[in-house]
Amino acid sequence: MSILQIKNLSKDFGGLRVLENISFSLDEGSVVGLIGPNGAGKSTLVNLIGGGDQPTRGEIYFGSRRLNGLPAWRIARLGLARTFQITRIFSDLTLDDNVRLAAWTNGWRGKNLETEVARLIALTELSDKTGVLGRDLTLSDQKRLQLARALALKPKLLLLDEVMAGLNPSELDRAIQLLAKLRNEGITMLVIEHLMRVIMSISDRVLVLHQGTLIADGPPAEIVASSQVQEAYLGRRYVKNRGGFQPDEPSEVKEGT
Amino acid sequence: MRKSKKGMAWFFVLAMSLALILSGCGSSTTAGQTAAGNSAAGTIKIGAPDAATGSLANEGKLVHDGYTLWQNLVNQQGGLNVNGKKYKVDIVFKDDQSNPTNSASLTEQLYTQDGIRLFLSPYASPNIFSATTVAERHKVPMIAAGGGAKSIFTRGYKYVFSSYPYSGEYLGSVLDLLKTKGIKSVAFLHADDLFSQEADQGGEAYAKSHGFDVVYSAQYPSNTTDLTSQLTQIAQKKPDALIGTGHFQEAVLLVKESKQMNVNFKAIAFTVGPSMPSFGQTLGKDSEGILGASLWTPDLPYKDDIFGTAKNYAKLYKEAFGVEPDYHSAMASAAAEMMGMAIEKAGSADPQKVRDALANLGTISLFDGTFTVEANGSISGLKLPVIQVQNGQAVTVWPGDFSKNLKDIPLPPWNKR
Amino acid sequence: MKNRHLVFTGLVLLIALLLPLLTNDYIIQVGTEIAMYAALAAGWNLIGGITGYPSFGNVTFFGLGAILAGAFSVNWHWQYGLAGIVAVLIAGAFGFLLGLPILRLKGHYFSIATLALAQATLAVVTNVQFLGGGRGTSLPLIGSPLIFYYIMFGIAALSALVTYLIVHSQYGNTLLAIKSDEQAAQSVGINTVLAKSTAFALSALLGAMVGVVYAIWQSYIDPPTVFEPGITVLMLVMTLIGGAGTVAGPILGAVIIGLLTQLAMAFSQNASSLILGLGIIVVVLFLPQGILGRQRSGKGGKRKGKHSFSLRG
Amino acid sequence: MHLWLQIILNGILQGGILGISALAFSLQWGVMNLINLAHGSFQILAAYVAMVLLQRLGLDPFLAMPLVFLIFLAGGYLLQFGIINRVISGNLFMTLLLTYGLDFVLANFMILLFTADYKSVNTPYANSSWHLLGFQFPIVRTLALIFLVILSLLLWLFLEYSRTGRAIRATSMGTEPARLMGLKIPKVYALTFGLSSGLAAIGGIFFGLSNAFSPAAGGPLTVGAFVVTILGGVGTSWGPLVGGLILGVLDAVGSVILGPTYVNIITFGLLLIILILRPTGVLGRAAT
Repeated sequence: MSILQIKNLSKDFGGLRVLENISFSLDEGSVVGLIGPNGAGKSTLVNLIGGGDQPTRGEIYFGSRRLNGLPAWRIARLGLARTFQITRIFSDLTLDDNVRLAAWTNGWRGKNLETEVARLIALTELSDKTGVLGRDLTLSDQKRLQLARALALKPKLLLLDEVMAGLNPSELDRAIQLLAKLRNEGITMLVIEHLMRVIMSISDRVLVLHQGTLIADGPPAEIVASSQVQEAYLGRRYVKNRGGFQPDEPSEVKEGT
Repeated sequence: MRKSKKGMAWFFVLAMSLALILSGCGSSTTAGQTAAGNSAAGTIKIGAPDAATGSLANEGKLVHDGYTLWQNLVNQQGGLNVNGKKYKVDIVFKDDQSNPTNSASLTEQLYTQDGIRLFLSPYASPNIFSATTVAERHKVPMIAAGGGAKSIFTRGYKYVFSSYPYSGEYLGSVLDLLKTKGIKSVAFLHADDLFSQEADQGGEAYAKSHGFDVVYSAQYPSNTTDLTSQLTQIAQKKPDALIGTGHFQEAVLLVKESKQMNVNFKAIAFTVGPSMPSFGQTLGKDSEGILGASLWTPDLPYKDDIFGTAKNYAKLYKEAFGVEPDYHSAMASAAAEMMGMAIEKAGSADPQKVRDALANLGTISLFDGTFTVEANGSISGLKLPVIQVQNGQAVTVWPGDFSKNLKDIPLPPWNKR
Repeated sequence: MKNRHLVFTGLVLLIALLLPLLTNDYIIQVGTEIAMYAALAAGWNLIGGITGYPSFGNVTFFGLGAILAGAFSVNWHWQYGLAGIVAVLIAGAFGFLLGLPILRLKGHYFSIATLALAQATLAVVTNVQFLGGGRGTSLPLIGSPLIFYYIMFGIAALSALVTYLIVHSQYGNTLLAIKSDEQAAQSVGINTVLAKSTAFALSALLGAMVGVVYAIWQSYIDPPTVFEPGITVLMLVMTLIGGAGTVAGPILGAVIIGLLTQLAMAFSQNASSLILGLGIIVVVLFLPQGILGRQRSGKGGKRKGKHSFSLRG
Repeated sequence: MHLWLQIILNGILQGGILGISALAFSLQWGVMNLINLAHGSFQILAAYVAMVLLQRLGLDPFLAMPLVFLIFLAGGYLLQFGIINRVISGNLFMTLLLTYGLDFVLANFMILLFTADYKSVNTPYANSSWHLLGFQFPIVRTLALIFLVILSLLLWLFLEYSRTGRAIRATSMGTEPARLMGLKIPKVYALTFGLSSGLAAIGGIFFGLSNAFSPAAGGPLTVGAFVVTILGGVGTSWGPLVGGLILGVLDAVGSVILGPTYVNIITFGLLLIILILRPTGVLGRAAT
């Protein structure tokens, strides 16, 4: 049973085609990795699904609901939550108010609200940062805060755009465990990640985006073996550096800004 | 850092409040003493909230100087004679920054803080409206010098008086003059503010009832910077005369653009502009022959005890301020003079008595003419002169015999000048 | 902390309520003006300070309140109170409906759209005789200075209360979230359009309320005066000096600017405007966060990939 | 027919005056994201300077133009370097507030210096016009349009091809990339403000030649520059020309069809509609 269906999706910015005829669907409860070199269109794709931008052509279905033309906040309320590659947190609110606002907006009230906020903050290991203003959080805290905030939406589908970049190895392990736990709760996830170790260990399936087109779609092992993928993307870098990409790799410039 | 900043702010607020309240309370005691006669120290104080800055600073200055000239002369002559005793006058000015709300609050400040009970108005009708409201609430007289809007006097106020005729009467003399010169068709252009609308409507009604053909009439937004298209349109109708009712800069604009567009008229007249010295300076020879509705000129054959003749007024004014007076200053001096007359007549500076005296002035003659103070505080009967710019100077060309000074009507076309 | 605030609020209320007993009409007049600007600044603070939309046209609602109340009461002979209520409601609805398209604009573009809104409204008023045209509307002289002081003071207190309730609610956090990052706010399910337009409408309601009272207090409505862009600028200056986004900031700002203006006018005939201008420059250079505003923290102020302009449009 | 052609021509020529007044404003906004509320008062000050040079030294305004340009360039540079740069990277409100304070100071300073009296830059040709093909071409307005075209072209060439111009353009894309390119942003900003102050001065001289002015006349000029800049598109060299022409012609035609009293409704209504439908203006970069 598919929870998300993308049909023939294309996106132009001015004269530039960023996404070309993308089609795929996500099964409920699955974890799918989305990889591709910088500028391949990954963040644009997530942005289109999340309603941050409208596709030039093609359709997006969430369950049976067509998402085209819906404002982002409506899509979020349907249970489709996302994080941003370049973190976007509410810098004038404290960490817990960030989470609380998201939970409150999505129907949590009173005692339940406080319990849920506390649970999410504990889950993302941010308990010692409550009361800190958003603008004063470190980048890795901001990344986790985005995740907590997204989870406050009680999502059916999570779009995670590089939530692990910048984490140290032990943080990384715990983050992977957290994703596994979320998966056990039945949340479907589309994960954009540069760290191949993460993608390989948590994904049921991997999509590869290259220059705006989907060039491969299959189980992780198959993808790693695919010569087309190696050539387009992995060949140059993964092979050279089997441990994964350097965490300090500069984040790609977000398309369309 | 934050703490000290906050502390400083509160200290600052506290200090300012104290300063204000202390000055307010301090003088309110003197106000108590002086309320009866307003003349404790042998001086009668008169308040004037008037623009020194902002968009009305120009006219505000003229009014300021008009008031000041009267004050200086009266004091030179020993002061006002109140029941045989001489009192100096002291006009207390406050800058309302051309803002009507400030006009009101400064009137209040002058009333309460400075204990002042007699007032001369700020310039411009909106400012007069709000300042007179405060005066009326406190039942103290205010004489308006700078706005002739009829609606100022139709509110049923008992403490508002004026030295200005209604705005709607400004153009009567101009049209009378044009009639004698065989002008038949007229185009009207006016700004959208209160004064200009009333003056224009009065003028158009007068024109129609006196056999003129009004071929064009339009209202433009105040401060417009382009009227070429209106002039192009007017040129199609070939009117004999153009009458503009607006502000100084718009009068200048209309002359400049008439010439640029080569739109010729037998006569051009404005309500505001030609009477001011800067009109001739600004336009040079293009201002020659242009007519201006005026309320006063130095040539008028009127006189009184304080200023002497109108000509003498001009001389005194020039000595004091270095420039020729225009009617704004003269009418302000006249307003101040009315106040002085009323105080002497009442034999007191008590606001109620002065108010009653003002209401009962009846028909009086001052250096600006003979007029009657009406029951609603406005005046009637003033014979309005018309001026013409000749060699950059305003020359009186109306009423009566002055018409022999009239030159160049019909005006030569722009390319023959 | 809470108690201290309560005591402080009580003290301010007490002083303001008792002020007329201790002083004279002039102080009451100044107090009325300060209360008026405090309410206007608090209204501006809702959209400008808390939501982060730099409105340059809030005077539109002040003007509309005054013009409509005047028009209804003079032309249709409505009781002024009724005319005022209807005027306030219309201005609120106007704010909400115009907010829908205008609040899609950001930064300077929003500023200019609101400035244009004020100018366009003035232009319409000038051309509609029912609304007073260019001549304005005269109202009967009723009430006493004391009554207007208490009414203006009541509106100022109401706007402070509204601000307090908003700031301490999830709705206030919603607006702060929109100020921080609108796309992120949408991503957690916030209907930003509705939230912003509501804030704009509240701002409009407060502005119009002040306008209604101002009109009858002054007893004459001059259209260019009640749509004067400088009034919006004063709201902005007062809020920023006091501290944008705070409850007490706009009030403190109104008190400081109000007192400063009066003192400048009282002590200097020609230079009062100059002093005000220099004062503004000094505040901008040395007090950029306002008196009660949060200090900009050193950490996290510059993040990679982000402009150093916090509100770049 | 001739009437309408002349009216459209009037609009086009008024567009020149409007556009030349907006040139500086648009540049400041486009490059520094700075809305200069003192823009109008800068222009009025330039008009006064031109007037003084004419009256005291008999220097024709057009001959004085390079001198006035340089004076304002230097003044603008120092003002930006000394004061505006201190707040420009902060909150957007603060720059607005600062320029508002500057406007207040400038306007009142001019009252002290020149009195509140109306003045104009009065040359023999200020009110004259050329008569060509049966149409009237007022000299000052026609020259304003020609100057506007030339200045737009020069500005475009400067920004496109000179080293400094490219630095300014890079800065307009955002301070971060410019910093990465090794540009000294405060200097670039000071230069931009200086350059635009010079341009504002030229606009001010044209205004002084075509209208009477007083120290309080700056406000409407700033508002006019707002409208033209938005119509043409922020930060494009040709935007002021296009915006000026659109506004000039629309106002001229609209004021004849509907009456001049509706000009402000047309102007600000149009501004609102453009902002809502196409906030980047006619020539602006496509919406983000």
